[in-house]
Amino acid sequence: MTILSKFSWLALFAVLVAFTAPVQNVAHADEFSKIVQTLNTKSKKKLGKAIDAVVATGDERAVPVLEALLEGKLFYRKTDNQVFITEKSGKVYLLTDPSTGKEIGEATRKEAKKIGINNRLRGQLKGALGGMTLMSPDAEKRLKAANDVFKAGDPAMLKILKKALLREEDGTVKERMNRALAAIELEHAKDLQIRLLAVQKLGEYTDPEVAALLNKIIAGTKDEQLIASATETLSDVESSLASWAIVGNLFQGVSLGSVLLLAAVGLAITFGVMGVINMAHGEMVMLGAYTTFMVQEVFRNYFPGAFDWSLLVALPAAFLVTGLVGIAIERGIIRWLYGRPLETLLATWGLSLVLQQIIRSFFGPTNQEVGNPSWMSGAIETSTGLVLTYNRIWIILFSLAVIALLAVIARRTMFGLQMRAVTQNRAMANSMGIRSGWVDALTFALGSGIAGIAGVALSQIDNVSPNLGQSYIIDSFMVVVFGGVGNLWGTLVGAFSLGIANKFMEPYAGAVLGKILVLVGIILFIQKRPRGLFALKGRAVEA
Amino acid sequence: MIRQPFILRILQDRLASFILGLLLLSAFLVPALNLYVSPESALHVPSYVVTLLGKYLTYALLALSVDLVWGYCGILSLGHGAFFALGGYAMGMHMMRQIGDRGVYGDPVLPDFMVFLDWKELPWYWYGFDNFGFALLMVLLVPGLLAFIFGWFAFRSRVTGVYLSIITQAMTYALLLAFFRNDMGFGGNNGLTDFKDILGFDLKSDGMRASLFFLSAMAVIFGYFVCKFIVESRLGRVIIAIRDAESRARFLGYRVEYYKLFVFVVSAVLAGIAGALYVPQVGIINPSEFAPANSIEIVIWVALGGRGTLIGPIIGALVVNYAKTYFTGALPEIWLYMLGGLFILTTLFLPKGITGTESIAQSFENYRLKLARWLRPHDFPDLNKEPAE
Amino acid sequence: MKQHTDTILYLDSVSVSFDGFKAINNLSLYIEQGELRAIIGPNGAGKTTMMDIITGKTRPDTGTVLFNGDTALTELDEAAIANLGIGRKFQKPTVFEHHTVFDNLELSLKGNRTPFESLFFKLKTEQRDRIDDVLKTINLQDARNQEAGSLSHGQKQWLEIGMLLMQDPDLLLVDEPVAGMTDAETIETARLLKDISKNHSVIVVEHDMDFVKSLDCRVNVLHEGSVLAEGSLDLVQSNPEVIEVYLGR
Amino acid sequence: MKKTVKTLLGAGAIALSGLAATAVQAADTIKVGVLHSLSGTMAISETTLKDTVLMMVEGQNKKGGLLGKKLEAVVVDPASNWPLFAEKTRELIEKEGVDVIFGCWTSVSRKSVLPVVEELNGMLFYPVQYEGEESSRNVFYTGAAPNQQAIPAVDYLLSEDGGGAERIVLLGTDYVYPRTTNKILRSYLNAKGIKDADIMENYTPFGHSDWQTIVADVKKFASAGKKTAVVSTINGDANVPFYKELGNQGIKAEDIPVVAFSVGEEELAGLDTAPLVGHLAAWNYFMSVDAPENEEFITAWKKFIKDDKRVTNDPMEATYIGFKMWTQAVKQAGSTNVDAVRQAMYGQKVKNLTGGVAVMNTNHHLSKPVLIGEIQDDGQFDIVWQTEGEVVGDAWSDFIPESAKLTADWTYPWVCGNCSKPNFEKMPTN
Repeated sequence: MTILSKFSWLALFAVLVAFTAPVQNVAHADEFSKIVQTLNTKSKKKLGKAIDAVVATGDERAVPVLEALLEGKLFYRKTDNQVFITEKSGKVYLLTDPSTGKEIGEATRKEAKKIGINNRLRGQLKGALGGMTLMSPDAEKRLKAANDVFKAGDPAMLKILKKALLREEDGTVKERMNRALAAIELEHAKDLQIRLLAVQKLGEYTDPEVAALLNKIIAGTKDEQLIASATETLSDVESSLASWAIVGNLFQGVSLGSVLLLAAVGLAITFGVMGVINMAHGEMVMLGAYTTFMVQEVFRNYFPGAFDWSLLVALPAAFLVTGLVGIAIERGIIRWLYGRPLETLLATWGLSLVLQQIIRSFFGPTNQEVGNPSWMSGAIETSTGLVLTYNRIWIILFSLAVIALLAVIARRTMFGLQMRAVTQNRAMANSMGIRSGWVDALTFALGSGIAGIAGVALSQIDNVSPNLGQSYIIDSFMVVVFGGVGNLWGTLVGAFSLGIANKFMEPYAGAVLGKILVLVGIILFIQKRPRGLFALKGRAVEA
Repeated sequence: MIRQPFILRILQDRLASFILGLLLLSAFLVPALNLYVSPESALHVPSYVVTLLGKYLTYALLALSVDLVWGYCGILSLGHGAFFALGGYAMGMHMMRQIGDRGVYGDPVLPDFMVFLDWKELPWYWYGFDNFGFALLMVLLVPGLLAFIFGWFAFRSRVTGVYLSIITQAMTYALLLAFFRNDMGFGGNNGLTDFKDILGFDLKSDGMRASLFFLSAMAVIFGYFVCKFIVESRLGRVIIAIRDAESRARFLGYRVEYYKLFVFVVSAVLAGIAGALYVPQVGIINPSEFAPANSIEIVIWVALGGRGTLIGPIIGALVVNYAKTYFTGALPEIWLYMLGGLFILTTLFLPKGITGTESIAQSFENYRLKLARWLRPHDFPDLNKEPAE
Repeated sequence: MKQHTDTILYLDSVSVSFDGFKAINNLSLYIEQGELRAIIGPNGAGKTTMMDIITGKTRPDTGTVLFNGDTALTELDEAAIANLGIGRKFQKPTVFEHHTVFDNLELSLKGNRTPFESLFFKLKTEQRDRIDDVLKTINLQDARNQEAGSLSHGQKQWLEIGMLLMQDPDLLLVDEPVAGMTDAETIETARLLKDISKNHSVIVVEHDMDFVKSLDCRVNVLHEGSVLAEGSLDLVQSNPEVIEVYLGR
Repeated sequence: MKKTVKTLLGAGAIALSGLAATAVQAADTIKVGVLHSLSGTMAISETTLKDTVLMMVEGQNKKGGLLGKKLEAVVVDPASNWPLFAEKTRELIEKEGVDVIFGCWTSVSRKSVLPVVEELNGMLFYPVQYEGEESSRNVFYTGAAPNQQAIPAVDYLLSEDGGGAERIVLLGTDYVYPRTTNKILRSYLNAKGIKDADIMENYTPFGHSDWQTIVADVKKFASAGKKTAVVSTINGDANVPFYKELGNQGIKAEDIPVVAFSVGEEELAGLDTAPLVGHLAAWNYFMSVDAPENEEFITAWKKFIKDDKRVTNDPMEATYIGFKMWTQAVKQAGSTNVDAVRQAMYGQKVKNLTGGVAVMNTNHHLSKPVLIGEIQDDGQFDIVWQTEGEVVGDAWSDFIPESAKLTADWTYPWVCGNCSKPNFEKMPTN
């Protein structure tokens, strides 16, 4: 942004501030507050009209009022039906006068009541606010405003939109404003040429909303020239959308794969490396998710400002908690059962029942709320209709980081060396001075700990309930076995190929049939390669 | 070494003969006490108990079938619930057709759930199930056929160990999802229910209950003898050989896959029979029977009772299910601790299951010797010793 | 294809590799009817893999394996090859541990191997006599009703050989039969094998030079998957290449 | 050794006596069976209802019990295992001798229990919204039938206030309730002039957790230029990941509103609802309703459960109404005899927690008001629409041809749950 433009924004801001100062608007204030009072109505129809009236005042104080209404912060007091903007503070609401912007006291939950809106009004409000914030100094707000104006499609916005466009410097915002302009022109202009031009302009934007608009125009007009032009543009937009949809599908597949990978990777250690058929693996994931919940509770109560960091604390916490539980399980139960892998199935199944019930006893059977930090909420929405949600992106990256870390531990550390030594030849490892008991315990702890941090990640996309683990255990075993037991690389490739296969099947076969096909696929695949994707070959197999 | 006659060999197994005797006795006694003793009497067995025991017995047969493949042939099937459920569905379909126009919509052919999903005609795979004989055939054939196809592929490809276990899980899981689908025409999640009668006998009558109990008890005894016959034959020794050293058996010229296939199919058929007896007694069959967790539970009954013995799984199924009934009623909030704890403690302290434990077996032995002396004080042969050649 | 009527086993330019590692490299080998042959070689020379190929456990990438002159073994699986008349003893003694010695031998009896047949199988008197004979041969009469799992290591080795005898194969493949045996047992085993070779063809894979010497037969030295030398033990042992392989590293 | 035998025999004797205990009815209490899963997949929803019944029982006992006797709750755990539901029902009625059962959540559990209560002439109160198409003499349905939830919700979506939807996506878990509801809705929508091309139907398995594709599909479907809305019959566990995906993919309520029939306060408790503000749910009860009865109920609940954050929901109100009606009917009948109480149930009135009065009809379904609420950022619902009066629960839907013919009425002259003509048509005329 140039210095000049910065200056011009500052100037505008100054004007706005000056304009909103109540002193200069005393005469105006009464009328405005009267109109604001009309917002207090039970009838949604009347409320809609009242909103229009508030907008029509052109008063800058209207923006905070309408925003409050949109966010559910506009209340009326039961005693005198006065309308207030409120802010929740503990158990009471702080009341602000909408016309003066001054705080004038507080009210309890019983004394004040929210002015409710519905989706139609919400759309109306957003459009109106869009028009009013098109010239906001904040580029992000202007971008949002431009999108809201596009959606509202209100011809009354045309004027202000054009004005805002002249002033706009930011490329992205300008593009969005142009899109909104073209949309309004296409829908409401009388002149055919303008409409045809608008179709062409919209053709540059390949997003589903444009497609929706074009569809609407095609259905709504009788003008053949317009229909032809819109249809042509639409097919362009749609074909481009279709090819982006494949990218989207791939992303979804990779994302599902990363979830499977996270769920399975701990099992790849306890089951794949140690040979323990660990039916309580899912419960380790669940414990990780509950640890996240606990950590977030602490943050909510003591450091609400740092909530975004809660997951970073939850990761080591979950690793520690599940790792310790893992050690306890290994020392208490599993070590007595080495060499009897099927009996570990029995014992760990019992254990999983007990762990679920413990959680149920302590936290209750209902879902616990685990929040998404702001950097994991929302999505990258490209202008091509492709939506990449942040939580999925983070989970993909996280799963890869986990597997990389594991690879490093297994190959580059002393512990990794000992771990491999013990699992390959226990007696030999013992005779070389490795305390195999401890290596077992730590290996199991590592697997459990990894399951725990997987729980942190899964808490971001799934229920946090005592049943969390159960829903992943079967998939985890499928992934490990499909990839080849004892092979981390196999687990990685297995998880992603199952995820992608599932997601590419889903649009054609539906979610249920898609999953069935994947399962049948696994069964057939195992016929072809009875030891999974990355099986060891040669003599070692028989051992 | 001379092999003793079959029946003598069974008597040789004290625990087994005790349990089987008990089973045979109750097969007659329980229905009699239910039907012919007045409800006021302390000896009366209420219908509730009759069906409950009947249900346990079908589970016992199911456990027995798992033990045949797992305990003797080393094939850990984590999908046996599927065969059980298929047998159950076959029986359920028959009873569904038997409802006829007594359903809520009064359609003479279509089951209620089809009417209400607006289906116009019966899907082809429902044909024939109105015939009891055909349904019985399907009870045997459908699980058997699935086991045959699945086993044919899996054993020929030499899928073994956990790989096999996991694909059996995948099989039952896939079937679970498939049967959940309403489009499949098996009643979706609700499954089949609202049964009225079999062969004209009202399912709710005490006589029918007692008969079903009797049949279940007989089925367990029958299943026991079938399994006993198999494992005592040379084929039984071959499958144990396969369990212990598969490649040795192969290099001796045994086609391991055929042997595995044989016991797998037999076992699936037994499981199917169990399912068919189960459904009329509980009154509902739905896809949750396919749930992978159910199949794992069956394995646990076997492990708890003692695998590789034929009587162990029967005891295991009865004990675990009785415990479940008791705990879910008496301690509804904490019964999972009890059950989970039971599984953990048994594995740690009774590694061979209940029947494998010396002291219990020993106490049964003492009990039997006392009984024997009392019955025939003079010439009761000590079957433990080899007869002199 | 040339007929080899007097060769019981014919391997011609057989190769197999695992993940790029050539376990068997262009191996050719001929065994005559009724011959006793010893195969020696350092660890990883491909001895066991060679046996795997002959018995159908491993499929070669290239090459021909013929049995009795005209039966291509590469097309068949283990059970079919065993039923053709090739018996194999593993390096690690493998017996059915939960069966008695008697049952182990009974299961190895030559005869029909289908499940149906074995379901209704009854032991005939002559078969019982045969088992008794073999029990005598392998010196395990006293252990007949013992569980095989409770036998000593050497006894298991003999039992496994006994099981091969029950199979009555034309060709026996014996992998390290005296590993872990006492000297007395070793001598006894050598005697046993020589005895067997009177009416069977036998291939013995072994490390123990003294034992091989006591067998007194033709010897092949395997190295890196192919035959390095062939001839009598003395001849082979004086071969400089063989010395290089055995002592040079 | 002897000791072992003795112990064994002793254990066996105890076991048998436990099994064989006959239906002995203690004279001094009235037994109330509670048949809700406390473990397994459904525990998440059903445990709350168990607690609700316990609270009601406690409350009634504080008021002096019923007919001069104390109430005694008999709780069992059917463990989300459908055949176990049947077994436990039998146990409750035959062995424990309960006079009434409050229980079940899923349709399949009810179907499993149905033959048993009918055979033993028990009485079951079923408190959850369901697909209808049933009326049993031994069951009282206090949850919503489709016409008390689905139809009004769709009416709202199509109305101007609801956004005037012209294209509808029917998303559901693949089981009977969504299938039937959607069947009814489709025929209702057709009647409203919405063509099949403008209706998309999609089913997912239970506990489906990966909603990326489906949410993307919905977006695509919505891009046809007509106002689109989603009707969700997605069940329990799958909802949280579904709404998380909705929020993250930026589907705003004013663009594509989602109205759900299985999402209540309890389901939202595990969720940050800020991105979901404006999405809808249709119920007969919302916790946020401003009524004195509701306030009293919420206070009592929080006190009973000793947790200030616990929420209340629709099935809890249904349990509340069912329980109150039952106590009133018992008082009126002067007995807990099932046949007597059943007769007394008809026309029984209980004040709704949301105001108005619920009435038990002779088809064993309630008349209740229908409310539509918008999700708020605090996990509560804001009521945006409600029916003028109470809607009569319809056992047999008018929108399924086979079912439209049927009538449920358990009083004279019908005395039938599924008849096309009365059982006693020819009334004595003189």
